[in-house]
Amino acid sequence: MDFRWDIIAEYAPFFLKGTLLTIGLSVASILIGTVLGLFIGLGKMMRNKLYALPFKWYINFFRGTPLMVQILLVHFAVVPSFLGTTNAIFAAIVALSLNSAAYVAEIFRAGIQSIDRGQMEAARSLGMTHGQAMRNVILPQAFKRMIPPLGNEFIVLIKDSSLAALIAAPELMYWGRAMQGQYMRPWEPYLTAAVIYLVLTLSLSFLLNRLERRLATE
Amino acid sequence: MDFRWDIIAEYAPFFLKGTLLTIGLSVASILIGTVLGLFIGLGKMMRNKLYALPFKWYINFFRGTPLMVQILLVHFAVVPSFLGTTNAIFAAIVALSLNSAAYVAEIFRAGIQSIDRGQMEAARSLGMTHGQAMRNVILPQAFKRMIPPLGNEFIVLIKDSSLAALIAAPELMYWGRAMQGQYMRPWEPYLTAAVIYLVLTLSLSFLLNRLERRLATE
Amino acid sequence: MIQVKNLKKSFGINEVLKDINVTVKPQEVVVVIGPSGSGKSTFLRCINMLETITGGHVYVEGIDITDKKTDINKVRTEVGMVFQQFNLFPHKKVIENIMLAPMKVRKVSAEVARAKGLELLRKVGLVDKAEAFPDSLSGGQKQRVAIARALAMEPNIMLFDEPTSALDPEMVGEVLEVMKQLAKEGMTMVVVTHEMGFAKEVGDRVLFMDGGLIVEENIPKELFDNPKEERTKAFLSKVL
Amino acid sequence: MIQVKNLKKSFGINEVLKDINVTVKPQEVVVVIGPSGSGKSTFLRCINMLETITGGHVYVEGIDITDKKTDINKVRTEVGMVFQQFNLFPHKKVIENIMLAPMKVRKVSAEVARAKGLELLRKVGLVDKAEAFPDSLSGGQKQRVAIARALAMEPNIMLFDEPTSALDPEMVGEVLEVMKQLAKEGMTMVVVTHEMGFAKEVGDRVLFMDGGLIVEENIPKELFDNPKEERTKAFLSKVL
Amino acid sequence: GTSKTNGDGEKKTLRVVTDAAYAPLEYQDKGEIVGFDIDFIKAVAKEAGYKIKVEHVGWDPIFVEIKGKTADAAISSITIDSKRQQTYDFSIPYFLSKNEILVPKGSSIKSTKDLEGKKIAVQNGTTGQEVVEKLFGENNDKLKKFENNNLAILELKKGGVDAVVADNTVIETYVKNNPNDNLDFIEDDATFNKEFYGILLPKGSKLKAELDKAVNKVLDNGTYEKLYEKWFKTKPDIKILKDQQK
Ligand SMILES: Nc1ncnc2c1ncn2[C@@H]1O[C@H](COP(=O)(O)OP(=O)(O)OP(=O)(O)O)[C@@H](O)[C@H]1O
Ligand SMILES: Nc1ncnc2c1ncn2[C@@H]1O[C@H](COP(=O)(O)OP(=O)(O)OP(=O)(O)O)[C@@H](O)[C@H]1O
Ligand SMILES: [Mg+2]
Ligand SMILES: [Mg+2]
Repeated sequence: MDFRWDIIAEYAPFFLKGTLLTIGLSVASILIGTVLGLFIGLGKMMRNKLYALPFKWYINFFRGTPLMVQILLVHFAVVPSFLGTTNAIFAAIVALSLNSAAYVAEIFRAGIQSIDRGQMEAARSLGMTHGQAMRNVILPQAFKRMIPPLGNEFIVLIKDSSLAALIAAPELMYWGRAMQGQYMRPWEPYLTAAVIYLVLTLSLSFLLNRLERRLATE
Repeated sequence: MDFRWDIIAEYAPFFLKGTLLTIGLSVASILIGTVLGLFIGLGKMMRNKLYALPFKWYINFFRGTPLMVQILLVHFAVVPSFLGTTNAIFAAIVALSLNSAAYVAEIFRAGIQSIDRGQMEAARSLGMTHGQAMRNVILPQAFKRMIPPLGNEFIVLIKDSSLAALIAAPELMYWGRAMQGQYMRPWEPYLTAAVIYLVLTLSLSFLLNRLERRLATE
Repeated sequence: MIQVKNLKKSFGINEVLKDINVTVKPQEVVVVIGPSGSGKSTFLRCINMLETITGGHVYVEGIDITDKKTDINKVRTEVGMVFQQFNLFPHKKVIENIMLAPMKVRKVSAEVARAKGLELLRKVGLVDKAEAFPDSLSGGQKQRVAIARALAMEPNIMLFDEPTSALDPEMVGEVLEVMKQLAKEGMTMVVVTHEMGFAKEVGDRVLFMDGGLIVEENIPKELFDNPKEERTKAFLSKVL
Repeated sequence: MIQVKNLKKSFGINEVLKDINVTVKPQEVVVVIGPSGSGKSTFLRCINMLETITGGHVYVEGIDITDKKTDINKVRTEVGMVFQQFNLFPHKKVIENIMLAPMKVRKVSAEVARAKGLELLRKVGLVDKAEAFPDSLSGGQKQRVAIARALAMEPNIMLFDEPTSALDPEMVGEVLEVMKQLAKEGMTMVVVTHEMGFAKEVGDRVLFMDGGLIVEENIPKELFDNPKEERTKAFLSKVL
Repeated sequence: GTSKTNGDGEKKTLRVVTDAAYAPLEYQDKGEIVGFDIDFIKAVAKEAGYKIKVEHVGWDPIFVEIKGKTADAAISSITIDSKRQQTYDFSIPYFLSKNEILVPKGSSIKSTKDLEGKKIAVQNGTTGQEVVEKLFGENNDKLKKFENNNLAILELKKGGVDAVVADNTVIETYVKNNPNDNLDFIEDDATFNKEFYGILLPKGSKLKAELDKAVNKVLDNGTYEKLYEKWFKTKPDIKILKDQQK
């Protein structure tokens, strides 16, 4: 097979630009998604089942439908009915943040539930209120346990952000498809994109492993 | 907002056909992916690091790159160089199976590693070989623990199979996009698709929960 | 000090405490023994409202803690609790473990809380571990810190739930020593334990629980040497 | 029966066993005591090759198990092991737990294995639990099944690693009873335990380990009543 | 809106949106939006005295933006049809187009009739799709709708379909630029109606009069012909465009 390195070299600057946007989209979405996810997680953990219901269905919806549907809905239906116009990058960040918030909410809940019951009991038996115990005892420990799964969610977001290509947000995958459109060759653009994604995700998971080991020995 | 139920009714037969293909794709892929994943998981666990390396990189590649890249590569590059022609459904099954095999391999490994070390030691101390202990003691327990995460992977596959729309495999998402292309309206097709996906994934996770509870009380 | 009247506790349909009546006088040390599952832990946890009581009343220093109007957090500061699993806060240093509740609940200043904390650590023989994290301590050391932490709230009553059964045998002694010292100083204590030596030496009274009931109670010597009930005899023959 | 010569074992740079020399004669019951982390478990595990030995030799019935040519699975059938955590196979019924190894390793038929298994269950007093799953048993019952399972391979030597320390106190007795019975029948046994009563009653010899060395060994009465080494004294004063 | 007027009465900058995935009319050459349509709209804007800024937003967003008046105009090979005219305004036609069939050289397909029973790829939501569905039934089994023509053509190249139906310019340009692919195009004026592209404008846009005048100027003064030859290497049929205005 003839593999045309020259066209990859030619597209290199665009892949670079796309990679930066991919990183930008993922970083923005993990940040917004984390903040939003904490609220939704808290909402789902409310004792009143009725109040908790909307949060439960939020999580069900975003975890139970394909991200592709979510991105298309947000881009073509939701964002236009608010802004009156479409905006691919904005829509991508909104959709990815909303989606990751659902996963973060579950990470948060799992983090809190992973803390031994004895911790809450010890704090309460010392006279602390539920809120004081949460703030001073449970949450600090839960947050530490959330770091690895949050890192994992970040990796997932890097990959998922490729769907933003469908709404013409010029991230990595978009340029891969643009290159394919120009040269009508599948191997070069898609393999190049794959390799860049692989470098991004593997570097991140390497960093996460180191961080986890640090946290474990602390 | 005017919501046109009539066009949903018009597309209902196509959504039905698409849903069936979505289910078919997911079932085929989870089955092939599980079998393949067991082998790859075993491969990665080989003591000889050199032999294990290709399996490790298989997993890295399929977990570290977006499924969109994998589907496009398989459909436009890999399958044609074997079959000499494209075949969307075949390519979708191949890509989804290869992808899920990587995740199943990790589920398999985690399942084995979750079994208490004492089980292997007890078996060995009774004089069983490593192989006998694996077959009679470790694997039966590991398989039981694999059922919930495998079910989860099945749910993920249902959602991921929506990417097959990009290569014109006429599954659920494909018909959503076809409907959108015909009427240039975003809400009706995408919401309909989202609801169907939600019904599929929630029913499955309901069944899985029951199965898990059954297994737990056994 | 503590008055338990017709205490009942069920988990679902499982009635774990059937009808408990106990009075603990000030400065008294009451030891609770009994087979696994007999409800010893549940009994202690009810005194501290870690379980919601199904029936009956518990009075702590005259206050009915089953009354909805009672500020349970206030009562809890009067009652210290020590758990089998220590339940130290792993993300905080030893001294911070002790300072946390006084600062948050009693709004004591950090300096005062630290001074008090160091004093208590001296008492349990661990002042040199003040800046260590719990994970670096042995089981016996952890339990002593847990005792110091409970004492920091200056409770009038201390509850101990099998404080030594998660410990390696050579560490049991150091924890019992601290508890004996406390008893000597006049602390009111309710102790669930299998350490019969401790019960004999320190206990004013022993309760034998079985099946959610207090089957027999007596001074330690009498109960161990002349058990009246068949069930007590059977249990003691296995354990002693 | 067992001869341990200059046994050394390191985990990385951590030398856990420094130079162990022991001989266990047929029908002898050797009790190993010592503080946590002294290497007692590691010592037992080396005899059964659950740990790869770093230096020295271990002979089981004259065979050097450190020799690469030795079929270690063969040797292991001669040596039964009982763990603190029981390690029953949770997916198999009690009787299947016992039948598995004879059938797979000795290729015994299912009928023969079952008959043998029921006989052993009768011996440990659990024949009515044959068709139960391990999860439904109490700790004491689990440990008795584990002993029966080890006996099913008809070993000449039995190793016990703190067989009663994960048990509630009232269940300790029933397990020790089975072990006493075994000793009476002439089984060669090495037992790591903190049950001094058992050591005194059944032990032919007690080894006191500390810091990866056998610090002192003697008949139980002598070692407990007249320890020679300071470290032994310090340990016993805490434990007894 | 996004357009702005300078204080000294200078004409404002128009925001023009497009879907730059339709070579050679509008596409991205390594990031830059180029094509016949782009050159043409620049020439028209110059005649009308506007500055323009062209932005790639994708196909569906074009309609959202114009409807919401967040863009001033769109040029993206948009066919003038009566359904669209209910919601939008169009400039006078500036381009003649018709669908064509792309097949491998030596294919047995010689006309639309031969497409019967053959596998066909189209771009989802295009007039090419409409024609094929009108001939062989809506959503028939042999029809594969792709997200864009690039994927449809790649599918043909890799043997997954027997033909692609798309606009003549796209197909002819592809055949010319990729002689090694051994593809051929088939015209069938009997079945494929003439289509005319227009500049898409918001309903009631005041720009329409100005732009129509400018389009005519560009058609008349030779600029159109020059651009057409630059991009398609043949002469345009300006008369048919002019006739359409009547
Ligand atoms: N949170 C709970 N939910 C349901 N049942 C419970 C709960 N806590 C305890 N129980 C049940 O209540 C009974 C008494 O338990 P408890 O822990 O009080 O016994 P115990 O005497 O402390 O035993 P041990 O010596 O094992 O600690 C047991 O049958 C136990 O299974
Ligand atoms: N797999 C292992 N890897 C590394 N270090 C180990 C391992 N197993 C044991 N050790 C270390 O070896 C030392 C001796 O452990 P061992 O379990 O033999 O002690 P022990 O006398 O049985 O103590 P205990 O009474 O707590 O069971 C300890 O310091 C322990 O941390
Ligand atoms: Mg208890
Ligand atoms: Mg040990």
